[in-house]
Amino acid sequence: MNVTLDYGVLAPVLIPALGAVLVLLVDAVLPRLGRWHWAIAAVLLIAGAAACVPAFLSGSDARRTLCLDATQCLYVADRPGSALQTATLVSAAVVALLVLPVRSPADRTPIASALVLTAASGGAGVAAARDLGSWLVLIELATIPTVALVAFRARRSAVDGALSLLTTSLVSFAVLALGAALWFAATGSALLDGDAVLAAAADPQAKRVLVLAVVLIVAGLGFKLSLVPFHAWTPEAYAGASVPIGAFLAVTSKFAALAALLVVLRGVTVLGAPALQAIAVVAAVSMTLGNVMALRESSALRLLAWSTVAQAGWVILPLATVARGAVRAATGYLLVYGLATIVAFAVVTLVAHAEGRGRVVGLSSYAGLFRRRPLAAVTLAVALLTLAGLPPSVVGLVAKVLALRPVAADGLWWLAIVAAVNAMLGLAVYLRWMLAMAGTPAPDTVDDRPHRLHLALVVLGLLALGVTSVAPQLLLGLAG
Amino acid sequence: MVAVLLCAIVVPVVTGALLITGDRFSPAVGALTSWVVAVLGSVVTAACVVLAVWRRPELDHEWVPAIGMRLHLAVDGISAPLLLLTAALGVLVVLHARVEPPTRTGHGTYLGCLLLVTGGAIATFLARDAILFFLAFEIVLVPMWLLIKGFGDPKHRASASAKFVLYTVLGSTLMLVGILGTVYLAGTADIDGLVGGAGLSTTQQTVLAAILLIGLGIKVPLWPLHSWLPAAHTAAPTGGSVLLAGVLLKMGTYGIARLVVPVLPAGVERLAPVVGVLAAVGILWGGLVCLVERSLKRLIAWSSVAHMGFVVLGLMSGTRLGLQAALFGNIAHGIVSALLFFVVGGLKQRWGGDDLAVARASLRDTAPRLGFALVVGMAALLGLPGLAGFWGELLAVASVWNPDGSRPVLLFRVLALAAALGTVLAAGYALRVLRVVWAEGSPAEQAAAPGTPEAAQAPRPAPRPVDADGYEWAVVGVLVLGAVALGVLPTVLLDSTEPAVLHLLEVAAR
Amino acid sequence: MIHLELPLLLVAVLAGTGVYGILARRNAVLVLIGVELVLASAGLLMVTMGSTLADPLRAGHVLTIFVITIAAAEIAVALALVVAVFRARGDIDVTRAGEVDS
Amino acid sequence: MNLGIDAPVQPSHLAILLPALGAVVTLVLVRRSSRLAATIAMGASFLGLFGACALLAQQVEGDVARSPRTIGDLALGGGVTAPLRLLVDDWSVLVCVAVALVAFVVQTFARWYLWTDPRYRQFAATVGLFTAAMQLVVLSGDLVLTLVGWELMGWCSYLLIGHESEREKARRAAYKAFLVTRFADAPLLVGIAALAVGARSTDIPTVLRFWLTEPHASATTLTVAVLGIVCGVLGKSAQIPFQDWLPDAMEGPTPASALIHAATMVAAGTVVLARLLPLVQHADHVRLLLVLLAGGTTVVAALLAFFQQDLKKLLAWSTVSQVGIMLTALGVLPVGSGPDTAITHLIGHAAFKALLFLMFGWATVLVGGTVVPRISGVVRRYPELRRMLAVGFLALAGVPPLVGFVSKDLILDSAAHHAADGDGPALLGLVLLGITTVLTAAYAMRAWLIVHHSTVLERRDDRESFEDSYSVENVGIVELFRDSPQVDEWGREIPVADWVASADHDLEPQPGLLPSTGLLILSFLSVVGGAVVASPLLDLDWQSPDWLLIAAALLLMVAAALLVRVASLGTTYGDASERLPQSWRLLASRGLGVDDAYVGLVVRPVLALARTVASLDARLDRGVEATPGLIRSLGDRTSGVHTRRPTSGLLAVVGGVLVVGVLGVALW
Repeated sequence: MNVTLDYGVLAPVLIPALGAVLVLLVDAVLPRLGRWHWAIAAVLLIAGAAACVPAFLSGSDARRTLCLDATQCLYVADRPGSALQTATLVSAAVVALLVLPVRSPADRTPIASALVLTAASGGAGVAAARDLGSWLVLIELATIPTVALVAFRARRSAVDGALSLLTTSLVSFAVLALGAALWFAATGSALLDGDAVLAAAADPQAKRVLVLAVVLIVAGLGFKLSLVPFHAWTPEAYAGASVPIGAFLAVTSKFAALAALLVVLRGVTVLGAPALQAIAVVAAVSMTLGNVMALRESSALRLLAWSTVAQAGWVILPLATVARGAVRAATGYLLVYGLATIVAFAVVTLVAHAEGRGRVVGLSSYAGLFRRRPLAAVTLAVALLTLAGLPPSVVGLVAKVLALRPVAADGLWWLAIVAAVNAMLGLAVYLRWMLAMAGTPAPDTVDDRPHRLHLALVVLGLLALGVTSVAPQLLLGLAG
Repeated sequence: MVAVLLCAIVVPVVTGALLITGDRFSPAVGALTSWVVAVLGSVVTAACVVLAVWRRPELDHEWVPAIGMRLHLAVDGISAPLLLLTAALGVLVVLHARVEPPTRTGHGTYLGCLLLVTGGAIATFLARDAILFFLAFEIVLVPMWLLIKGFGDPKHRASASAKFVLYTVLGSTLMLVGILGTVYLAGTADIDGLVGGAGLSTTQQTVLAAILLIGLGIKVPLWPLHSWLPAAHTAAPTGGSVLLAGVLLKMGTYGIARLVVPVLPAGVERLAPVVGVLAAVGILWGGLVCLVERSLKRLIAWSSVAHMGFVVLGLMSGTRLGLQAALFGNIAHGIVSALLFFVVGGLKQRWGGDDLAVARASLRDTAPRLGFALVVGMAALLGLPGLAGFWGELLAVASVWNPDGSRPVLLFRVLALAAALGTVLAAGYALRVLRVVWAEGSPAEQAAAPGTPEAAQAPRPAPRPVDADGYEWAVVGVLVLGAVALGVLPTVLLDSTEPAVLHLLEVAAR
Repeated sequence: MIHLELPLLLVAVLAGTGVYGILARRNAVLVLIGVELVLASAGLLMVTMGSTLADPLRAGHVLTIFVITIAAAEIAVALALVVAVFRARGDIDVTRAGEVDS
Repeated sequence: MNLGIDAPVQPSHLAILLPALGAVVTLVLVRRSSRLAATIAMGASFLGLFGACALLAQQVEGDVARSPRTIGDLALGGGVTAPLRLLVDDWSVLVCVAVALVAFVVQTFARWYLWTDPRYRQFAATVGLFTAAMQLVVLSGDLVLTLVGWELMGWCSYLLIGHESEREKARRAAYKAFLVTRFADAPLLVGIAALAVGARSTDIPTVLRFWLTEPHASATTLTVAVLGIVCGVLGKSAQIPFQDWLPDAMEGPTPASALIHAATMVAAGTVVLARLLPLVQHADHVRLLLVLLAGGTTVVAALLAFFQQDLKKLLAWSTVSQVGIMLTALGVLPVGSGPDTAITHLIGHAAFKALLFLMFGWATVLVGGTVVPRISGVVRRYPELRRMLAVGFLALAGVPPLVGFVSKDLILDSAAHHAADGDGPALLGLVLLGITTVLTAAYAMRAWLIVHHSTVLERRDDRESFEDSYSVENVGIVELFRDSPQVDEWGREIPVADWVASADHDLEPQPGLLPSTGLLILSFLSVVGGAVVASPLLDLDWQSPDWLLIAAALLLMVAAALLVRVASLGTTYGDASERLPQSWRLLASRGLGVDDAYVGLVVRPVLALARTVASLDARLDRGVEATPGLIRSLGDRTSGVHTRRPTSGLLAVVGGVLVVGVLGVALW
């Protein structure tokens, strides 16, 4: 059996993975490098992202390698997959840059940056994995480091959050493993491609097992996407972790999770199956619960967590249908969500770094941000409006259109109406935060200058939101 | 010429954004500078709009293929009057802001929001791509929310602004769902291409029309989805009220005229009786509430509910006459409600409140100009011939009396009767206002007026002349002239919309 | 050729026991053991199916090894965290976590 | 007027536009000066009269533009055409001239009457607009134009009645007048819409042709539409059941009343119905209803007029009665005959009613009011009023050969002819008209006797001493009303002032030259106006009167007048109605309490409904506002599930897997 191997195609996965080793090696050689590990990590992650660029240049052809024969490849990076790979790596790089200025014990820096690299590598890989084995390995590679990253803050709340994350992730992994086993049992193949699925679908008994497998896999991934009811860890982990790691959980992890989900669903859609009602229900419940809980949340980080839950519902909204372009729609929405969320986290990091973490947790402590830090406040407002999907942030609106399009096209009216109601609730959530920013500031304002790198990232984020608002296709076009 | 189309949208939006940014600096850009910039911006916008309406260029460019949205802008007979109205009101509200500046600091933000709303509305009326239409529809939301929330009546603004923005966003998202469904099933997002049902089955059309009508009905507002409107108007600053009534409500009916009536004829046919009844209930409901409403500004807002009912009724009749009536009614109500909100806003600030139960000196003696404007506005509101309001209502009633053959004739005749009764109610409340505000009272009470508790607790930013003068009189005078011109020469407007209406319904019938 | 029923029954029993352990135990380590039981059932299922199917890649067996490896890695992280929790709080009762918010 | 037939501006346009233009110019350009305003208003009014006369000349010569354009076709999408053209024919030209004349006289009189009024400017402008609106209705050849003029008149009447808006009564009367007529206009609106949409045109000749000749035109629709129009006409012309707004409208200044009562507002109903007469004749049930209501109104209003304690109100009720006669006249005509009898009465009525109102305005200036105690004997005291008042009352009573007699006799004649053919409504109309003729003579006689009463001088002096005295208690109530020497506060006798006793009235206000001339013209027309029946413009059979009918009517009128004269003997003010119970008079002056009925049957229920609706809406609003709370409580409830403990998360995961699994397997 010959297996082809193309390092160029594998580079997005290999560079961060090897980069993790490199960071640890560098630490062994130069123990006092400190925060520069993060710079190395960021550079490596960007390099990995750069390796994805050919996927967007070469046209529509999926990039494949590790092929068993002409049709069966274990690594296929198609357009949405490449987009998610790039997004995973870039967002991880941004997280690395956000962490960079933060003071932390020197011995932890290399480990933490290695963990980020590892998780990013897993996230990048899972998007292209086409067999159960590597899929399982890579998805856990993307998950397990996050537990450690959350726990690193070493506060009691962080440990609690990590424990919550850990237990949920373990159980989810167990569910995933069961799902994978059932998949294997149904199809007799460890490949996640359409042929095996078609073969299994022919046999009604095998089909039933296959459906159960798919559903278990969706449930297992629901944890990673923070879908209700697999979401309970989200607020705890966000509130416990340091702010940039929160961004990692909210953005990078989500990219990886959706990539993993798409790999499975892509195989299943060849069935031309009716809409996945389970996904529709989960999406509806996620949106609603996320928004309702966010509405009564008084902590900004928890609010972001609940917002993630609600947005996750929006992300999988198109996947409840069999309409063309559902995959692209979900990917596109997630890209916009990721951009907006990471910009929001960047602003929160900036404020937290300049004024202390205590000033970013409570919503009320944002009072007067518009006067205190107009740039940061405007950026945050635009990011929040992107999440709410309202102009001036056109890109958020376009994302909403993108997500609703397959649903409306498929005639899932009840789901569309639930989504519309949630668009309203979501707006209420984000407006609450914006209102808090508009209030009069508390008198004891600590007004340190923000770190330049943070400021640069925030400006960059605002620019990115602005540019994509004028030309949303720049971002959405990545997904094909 | 195509640049004119883009300029008409980009100039107000960019100017608005700049003004808002200017406010963020410390120290903020001066009030006068902001105002001059805003005036320039709005005048340039108006010039662009006039040029666009005159030369009718068309821009069709790919924008976001991921959602099938094209940057397709054009002007036709249906949108041209609305565009001119919007641009004109844009200039007027900015001019008026000099007379009635925001009650707190933040001139730039206030003016910027006004311009943004104008720009968004212009974009809405220019858009010829269904999804672009939705996008433009949403642009006005946040600035309008800011206007109400930031510059409104402190007593009501929190809940009113939230109600406005949440209600509207629900409506527009529902509209989006409807648009997306239609666009997907029809296979095109081009508004002109959608006309005629695009081969959709009756059931599909009905579902889509229902969703679209609920969505747009919130914006119009259609009874019983109206409850955001009185609150928003009560709380909004004068400029905001004017734009809200004069422009934003029109976007809803424009949407129905563009996206529902010609696009989903079979669906509208099935839903017309229901919507017609709702509209008629709205007419009577609004009229009745106005008879007992004590807040003057709220009363005008309620009258909007009633008057938009006429427009919707016309749209639901399914005839060319009805469509013409609706388009006319739209413009007429835009002018009249803008006029009334300018006047009433000014009165509210002068009085320090707008409770009708408080005795005040009669307007005809103390402030004859404002009194005259109020009389003209109220007369137009009750549909007096010679003023703008008359034609829309007359034609609407006529069209509803003889609706399209597919509508239940008897029901529609009852609706026509209800609408005619609505005009009686309109007379009732319009004259009630005139009786209390314009005619009643004696000069002796004027001296006592500032000492009333209501006046004492309200903020009084700057003393204003008793009667309108300068910019205020100019702004009000222009609208009075507009109302008279449209009332005396309705042919100007009807002639301009007729070809487009004929074309639309002809294509739809094919 | 052995019958499939027995291994499959064992799979079900293992998975059920594991789920029970996950839900009923308050001690974090015991919860971990519950998870391990479910994973074991998944592994067993894969091996069973792999042995009945004529898969040239021997995917069932390979997958099982993968799962076991991942489980090991997870348990390593998990135990490290359990130690951290114990240090922070003095017990490893999962029902009491999150009682105090920082 | 040398205007070609196809010139864009025709005399008909001028007759309409010039008064309106005058109004606009007055409002826009004139700031303070009443003099300038008066010049403009009277000039415009005169030019309007000139235009009307030019139109008359053209019509007589036969080279008139029959249907001049106005603002062009309304583009209504092709389903319905609205050419918006005028329609000039014989009788409309006559009415046009009458309206212009009355308007001009009213303008000149108002200049004198309201000289010191600070709102004279608005008044003059409104009168101008009012005239224009009425001319539009008269000359309209299009239902829409008719409606435009119709509604504008309503509005102008609102402004005129509420002119002295400091007084609550004036405000209420204005409000009531507009609302009552507007209420009646709602069916009119629907009726016009129905007629126009059915005929696919708003052009009146087209509409008539369609409804009369088209075989598939629905008779029910026609009946409903005509019913609506008749309803509107009844409202505007103050007929039962809408009659009560008109007497209240006396709150307006007297020139306004003259305008409203004589030539415009109330007469518009006749004009419109005359235009659409063929349709009314076609809808038989409606015709019966019209005769019943209008005829009933004539009788009731004439009776009420007899009891009024305010002579201006007497005139108001007499207007109601007279307009009823016109409408009845339209109702009793046989199919195919033109409205010329009613039009003749309209023109005659315009002349003598305007004359009477303006004379009462003059009298008001002199004696300060029109209630019986004040105005009693005014003719004795101011003989210059005598002749013209006499002409007015004689014309009103229908004494030959004055104009009132001519027109009323023609109407009776046509009713009798048609009744003889066995037409029910005509018979009914004949009876009611007959009663009215007698009653009219009676109340006209009563009014004349009051103004002619001779004992006025003494009582007037009593009153003056009463008004001049410093403290009322020093003047005994008995002395006040006795022919006793007047005393001051110390009981000393005071001499009667020279100027009060003397017959020299130079100090009394007198209308100027223009208004006096106007009054003269009106009285002249009231006398000889009957000659109009001989004009070629009216198609009337006046040469073969029914002498028996005339004799009978005259006999009855004389009898009634004599009875009134006898009854008035020995009363304080020469008021014949003093013989009748006080309660009747009170009831009559309250218009039979119809106002209470309006309030009780319409206003209160509507307001109650409005309050209900408002509270319902408040409830709806509360419902909407409760949503956030609902969502919050939902959140609170779900937050109970989120204990922040890992175990609850695990439970949710397992539960979720179960739910999702079941859903997935069951629904796939």
